[in-house]
Amino acid sequence: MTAVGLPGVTARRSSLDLVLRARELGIVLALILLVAVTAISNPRFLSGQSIRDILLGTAILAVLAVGQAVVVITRNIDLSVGSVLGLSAFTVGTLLRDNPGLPVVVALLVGAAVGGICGALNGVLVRYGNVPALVVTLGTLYVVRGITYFWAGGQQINADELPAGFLDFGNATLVSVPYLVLIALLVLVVTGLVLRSYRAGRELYAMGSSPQAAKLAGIAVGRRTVAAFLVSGALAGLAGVLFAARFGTIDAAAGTGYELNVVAAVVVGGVAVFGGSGSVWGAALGALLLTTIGSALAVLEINQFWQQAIVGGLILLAIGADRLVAARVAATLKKRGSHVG
Amino acid sequence: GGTTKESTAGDATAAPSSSTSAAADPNAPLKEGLKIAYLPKQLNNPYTDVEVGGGKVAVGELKGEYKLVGPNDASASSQVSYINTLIQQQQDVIVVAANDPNAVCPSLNQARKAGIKVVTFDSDAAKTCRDAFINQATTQGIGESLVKMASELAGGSGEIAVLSATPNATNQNSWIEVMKTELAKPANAKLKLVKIAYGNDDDQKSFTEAQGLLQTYPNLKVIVSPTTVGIAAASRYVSSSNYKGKVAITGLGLPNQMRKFVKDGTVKKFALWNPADIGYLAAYAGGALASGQITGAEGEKFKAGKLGDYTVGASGEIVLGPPTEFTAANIDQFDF
Amino acid sequence: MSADTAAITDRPAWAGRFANWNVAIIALTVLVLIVASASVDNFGTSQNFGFLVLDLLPIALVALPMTLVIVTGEIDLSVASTLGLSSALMGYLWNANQPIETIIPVCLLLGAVLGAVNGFFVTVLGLPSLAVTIGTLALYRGLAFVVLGDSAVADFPALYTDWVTGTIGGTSIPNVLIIVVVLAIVFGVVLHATPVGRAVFAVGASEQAARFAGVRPGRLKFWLYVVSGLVAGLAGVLWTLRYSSARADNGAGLELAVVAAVLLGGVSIFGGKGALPGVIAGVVLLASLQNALRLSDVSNEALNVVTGVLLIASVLAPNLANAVRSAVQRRRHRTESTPGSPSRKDLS
Amino acid sequence: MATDAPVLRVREVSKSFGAVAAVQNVSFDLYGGEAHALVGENGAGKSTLVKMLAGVHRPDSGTLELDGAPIELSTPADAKAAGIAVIYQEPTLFPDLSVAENIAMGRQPLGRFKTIDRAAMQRQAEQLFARLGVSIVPNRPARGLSIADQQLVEIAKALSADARVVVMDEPTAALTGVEVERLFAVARSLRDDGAALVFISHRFEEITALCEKVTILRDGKHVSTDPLAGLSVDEMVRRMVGRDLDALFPKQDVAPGAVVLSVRGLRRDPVFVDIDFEVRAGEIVALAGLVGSGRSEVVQSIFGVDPRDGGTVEVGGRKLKPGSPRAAMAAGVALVPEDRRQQGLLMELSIERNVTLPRSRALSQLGFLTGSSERRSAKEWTKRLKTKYGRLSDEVGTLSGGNQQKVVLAKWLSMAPKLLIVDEPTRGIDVGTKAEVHRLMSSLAAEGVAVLMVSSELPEVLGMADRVLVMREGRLVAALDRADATEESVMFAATGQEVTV
Ligand SMILES: Nc1ncnc2c1ncn2[C@@H]1O[C@H](COP(=O)(O)OP(=O)(O)OP(=O)(O)O)[C@@H](O)[C@H]1O
Ligand SMILES: Nc1ncnc2c1ncn2[C@@H]1O[C@H](COP(=O)(O)OP(=O)(O)OP(=O)(O)O)[C@@H](O)[C@H]1O
Ligand SMILES: [Mg+2]
Ligand SMILES: [Mg+2]
Repeated sequence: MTAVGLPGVTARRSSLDLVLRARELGIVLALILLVAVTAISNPRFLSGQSIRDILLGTAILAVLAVGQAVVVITRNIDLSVGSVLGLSAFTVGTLLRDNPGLPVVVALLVGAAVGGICGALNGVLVRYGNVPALVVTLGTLYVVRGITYFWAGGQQINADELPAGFLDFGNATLVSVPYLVLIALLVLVVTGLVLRSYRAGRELYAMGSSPQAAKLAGIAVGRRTVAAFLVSGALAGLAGVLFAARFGTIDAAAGTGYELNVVAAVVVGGVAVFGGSGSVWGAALGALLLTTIGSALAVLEINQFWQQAIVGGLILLAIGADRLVAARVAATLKKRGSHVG
Repeated sequence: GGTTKESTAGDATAAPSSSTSAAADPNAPLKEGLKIAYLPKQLNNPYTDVEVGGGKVAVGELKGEYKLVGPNDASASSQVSYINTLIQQQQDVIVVAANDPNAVCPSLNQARKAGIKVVTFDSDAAKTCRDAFINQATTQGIGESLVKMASELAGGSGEIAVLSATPNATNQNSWIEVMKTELAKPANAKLKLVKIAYGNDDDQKSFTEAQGLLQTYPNLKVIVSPTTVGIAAASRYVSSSNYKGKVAITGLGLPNQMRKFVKDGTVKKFALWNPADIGYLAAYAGGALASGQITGAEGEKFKAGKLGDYTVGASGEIVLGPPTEFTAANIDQFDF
Repeated sequence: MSADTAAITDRPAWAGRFANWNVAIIALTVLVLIVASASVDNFGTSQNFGFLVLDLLPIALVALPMTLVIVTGEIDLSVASTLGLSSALMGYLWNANQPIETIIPVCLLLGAVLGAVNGFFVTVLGLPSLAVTIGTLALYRGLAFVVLGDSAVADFPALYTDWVTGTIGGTSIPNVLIIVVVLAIVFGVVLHATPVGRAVFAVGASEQAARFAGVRPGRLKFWLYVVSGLVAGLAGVLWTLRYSSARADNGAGLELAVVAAVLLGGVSIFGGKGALPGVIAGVVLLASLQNALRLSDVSNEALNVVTGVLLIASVLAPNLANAVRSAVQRRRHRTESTPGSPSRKDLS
Repeated sequence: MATDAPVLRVREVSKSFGAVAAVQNVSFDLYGGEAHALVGENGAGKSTLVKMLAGVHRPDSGTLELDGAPIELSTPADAKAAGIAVIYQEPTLFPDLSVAENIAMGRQPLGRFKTIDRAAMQRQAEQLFARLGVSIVPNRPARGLSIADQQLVEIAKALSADARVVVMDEPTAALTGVEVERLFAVARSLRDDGAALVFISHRFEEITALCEKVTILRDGKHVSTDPLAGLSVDEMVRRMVGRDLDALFPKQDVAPGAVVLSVRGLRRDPVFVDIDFEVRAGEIVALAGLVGSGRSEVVQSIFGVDPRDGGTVEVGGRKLKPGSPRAAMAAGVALVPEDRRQQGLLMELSIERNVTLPRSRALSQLGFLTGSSERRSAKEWTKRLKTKYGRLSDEVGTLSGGNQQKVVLAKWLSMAPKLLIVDEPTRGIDVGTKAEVHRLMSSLAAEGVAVLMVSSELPEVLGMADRVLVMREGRLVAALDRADATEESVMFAATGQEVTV
């Protein structure tokens, strides 16, 4: 467990703050290094199209990672996000196929609502059923996927069945930034702000840091837990819509196995798996790093067979580096041990 | 010392487990009420659905009992569990597309020992553990036709790349082998195969791989994707990127999935056999086996409903016929 | 994260509750077996019993060390990838014409080494095991593809493959059942009736307090990971022989099934609580339900839903029963003393 | 000074946990401007009563009245809203959050758009610490704070609430004289501003120093509520335990034997350095000093749970392997750690498992444990220490604080150690048990066990020790014989300056 995102930065910059700063800096540095190496070996990696592709890929993962980070900060976990994404994508796909005139905004809302319902269910089971989050969401991972299969069967919704407006939304840009990326940024900024500067956000950290103390401090633990899962679910639902818009082909298997990617992104981004620390910025950076790794490996012509192994190795590297930073923070704290004066 | 691959090489081939030694009776009546079960690689896959859809029609014509089972994860181990279940349920015919030619073998042989006829389709199991194999087209034929289409689209010269399914997909790999031999011929000397990428038959992975190919090989002229998932993903990527019009896509695809891209000009031509016919033929082959009309030996003949007469080829292979090429001109005549 | 949950809860001792649950899951398993035998055609046949055992073999094997790992409060998600890498190496070496008698120990050793790598990251570097084993899940599976690539290696010697798929003498008891039973007894005894087992529970309940009592949590966990890897390696060998096919993707996704079975068996994901008989029952319960449903032509997707619901219900049910019990108790209290005071939800 | 009408009335409240009736029909009134003590043996129900005032537990029966109107406290938030602030017996901080945020949680000062005003939050914490006279950096995380500092943050938290009723459940257990004095000064000013205080402690001198009234509990039942003025300590003790007590510090004189523990040049950066001392068989040596002077770190390093950077530790003439509690245990060393929740006990495991854990190897037959030998041993030792529990299979976490401490003692005494190290052995345990523990330490020493005791309680140090070693800022600054050790001499060595006690 590590201490991150210390609030209350004072005017004077202490060595501690610098070390802490270095932590998200580490991911950024890794990212820069990766991009540089790749770009040197193949300059087209930095072409507009390529960057756009990476950003689009990141957008979906980042939205999921932000939601996951919110849950992980409360010392829980949501493994059902991949399945929820699938259900939402298929729901929205079917809806749009049958009602081609539907505005994109409605699609986004429907997706988020579908996800939100799943998330709330997770939250209620965790909180009021007293069942550990890992168990609940492992269960709903199976259940939600099963429901999607039941409903979808072998159906596949193809790009030509979806309204052109929706598919355009998946590719169109606003001042050359794709809408998907804008949505992800919006989600990121809003969530980041709430977590950092609002009481509700700080209470999530408190709950993750010590569930017991949170109860005694009069925090509405139940409501907050359900809310955290609801956010994670809703964002997974939203990601489902983005997924549908981006890929155009949706079947019951959409998003299978995503949960591990998302958890990996969050962990690489420095959110402690035992709650209480980390930030959504880190999680989003983790998502960007993982997506870039995927693209870079393809561009670097690294043997297909090595790719997964390298991703695994990099995850270990990232959390190892994170540990190092944490150890330095701990050392700093020890030196500043307080005394009664 | 010890048991090595070489030391056992002898007995592996020396174990023909053909349980059907009875002679074929071409005039035996087709039995009614046969229980015919389909076990595709994976359920809920559009291509598979079309295949088994054809099977269902044929089983209806045969007045048999149709059943469809299968895993969601395209793994051999889950298929084995299903084969075991089918044995318990005492089916008459199992029509299976093997996820691994060897892994399903012991179970299939157990099924055959229990008197169940085994027909493979789409993707063969080892020859020793099935009675017949419905081959959609000869491997040679598909490989050649892929190279032919690529050559036409590239104008006879330039870089081409392959976007395949999983690295260990039996079909795709054998077609790619044929492609390589074809490309080695002098006629195709100017075509250069720069890369074989794998999209794992996963829509998204294929999409990302297509991206990677185009970034890495700026001079790429054609992407050949011998899998329906891959060709659709690649077409979708190209049609929405600024590579549209510069890079051609071809390969094996489903007309319904590809219609949009053929219409918008991303794809000029691609090929496929009619998957429904594969399932259809498999049912008739199974019926013929279960009724004793054929045993799976070379040269035996049987009738396959609307598809006409078929002859069993070498080592139990039954070839459906040549693939169809789809272009803007004819695509609207097909609905699958 | 477990130590601070006890003090202010109103629940009665977990120990008692837990013992009940262990009995309950075993009873439920027996019930399912009886009902399925009676109502599902062909479920009770000896051949089907053999199939059932073969199907649950890898999950049962891997679940044994996983139980110990989870009781210490950690987790090992890399087991399925270890299984895959072990299988891939087996194929590679077989292709390289090595004798199978050498290959099998090498694969077991590989499993132990992979487990040791996990153990190193978790205990020496002190990284969270969930994160580490998600990393090695990707790493080991990737290496499996590096080793064996796209090929599948078949034709392993019939002597071995037949033994794995075969049955004992004239009975219909699969040979491999011997391995599972022996290992289950070994793990059960170690966990429940040796000082090592006491230490496993202690570490799960509070690592620091365990250290103050002379337990070496790092060492203990390290060796548990080694054992977990070793058993996963063994499962890889048996898997390969059972399907007579060595492939890099063997066993993909098995980790979730194993974790599900262990949790279903009543082991607390937070560590410190659990029992092996319950886990075995959990494995058997899941496998026989799947088998029975498949025989009843229930589709695969229903299996998913059933697995998920069962998993949640397994923890939810005792909690609910408990809540009801204490609510009844409270009501009795209230009506005895101050009638008419409004009832509210208690904080716990 | 006290208000005429009670602020809070506790009327006939009861609370049971399963079969344990923790509190039965207890009533008392709290007045503004008055400090009210709650005393009773371990497990008498004090903390349970506190938790009912805090909204953590709901009474099974009985009512609470605030300003004459019945009030229902179903959650801690309700209690907060009603103006009741609580310092719990066990610190309840958020380790990942900053100290300032810990204090302000739920009441953070807001700035624009309802965002949290961090600067104001920080200032608030600084002011509170200034009032308490401590220097804790407000923007450091709570993780890593010593128990005493944690306790101080808890106190700051309660102060910041501006509450009408302030409940303090053993707030001084981890504090030494200086901090206790500061706390009392603050508490008195709160009281004089009209707040009603509830104060729990097992130290009678504290109670008489601060409180006006006292409510005595025994076995969950109300015994009496009286003004403190007319009540002697002996009478209070009698009412608490229902009988007269033996002497508190029954020190037997023992001729010291051979050297059991010998520490040479022990060093751990940056916590302590140059630690040299010996403990002989039959001797009780106390390690005194202020909170944070490094005493616990020294004994933990000796036992091996903490590493050391230099020096040697010999037990019975054999050098101990550094960093190995197991080696220390094999050499006959036992350590009763200071923090029983984190270090001493496995809260979710049974009493039985806790007591026998260090000896599971010894209790096994051919390496196997059947459970019966463990049960026998656990039963014997919990009985010897008069531990109050339901069943041996109950979770240790459900015991009262003092009874938990007894389980820790049982766990280590059952080892029959040659060298017994106890770190704050009587923290949070009642007078009766304290006498019991002291008698036990004394008789162990008489049997030839070497005892090393870390204690922040001067009377205990002076009453029990043959020799007193004093630490200041990580160094041994004085070694005083029993004859020379007085409150003044020890405090002088500990603080490096003259103090008036
Ligand atoms: N959550 C709980 N579950 C079961 N029993 C409990 C629980 N909390 C307290 N008890 C029991 O209630 C009784 C009173 O405990 P309480 O903590 O109130 O004692 P206390 O007076 O504060 O003692 P101490 O001085 O040791 O802190 C004890 O017998 C204890 O074991
Ligand atoms: N977990 C920790 N992390 C960082 N510093 C610590 C930690 N524990 C103790 N310290 C610091 O180490 C020094 C010695 O603390 P220690 O707890 O040994 O003191 P002590 O004399 O035993 O006092 P106490 O009465 O609290 O037991 C103090 O400066 C304290 O702040
Ligand atoms: Mg108490
Ligand atoms: Mg101390």
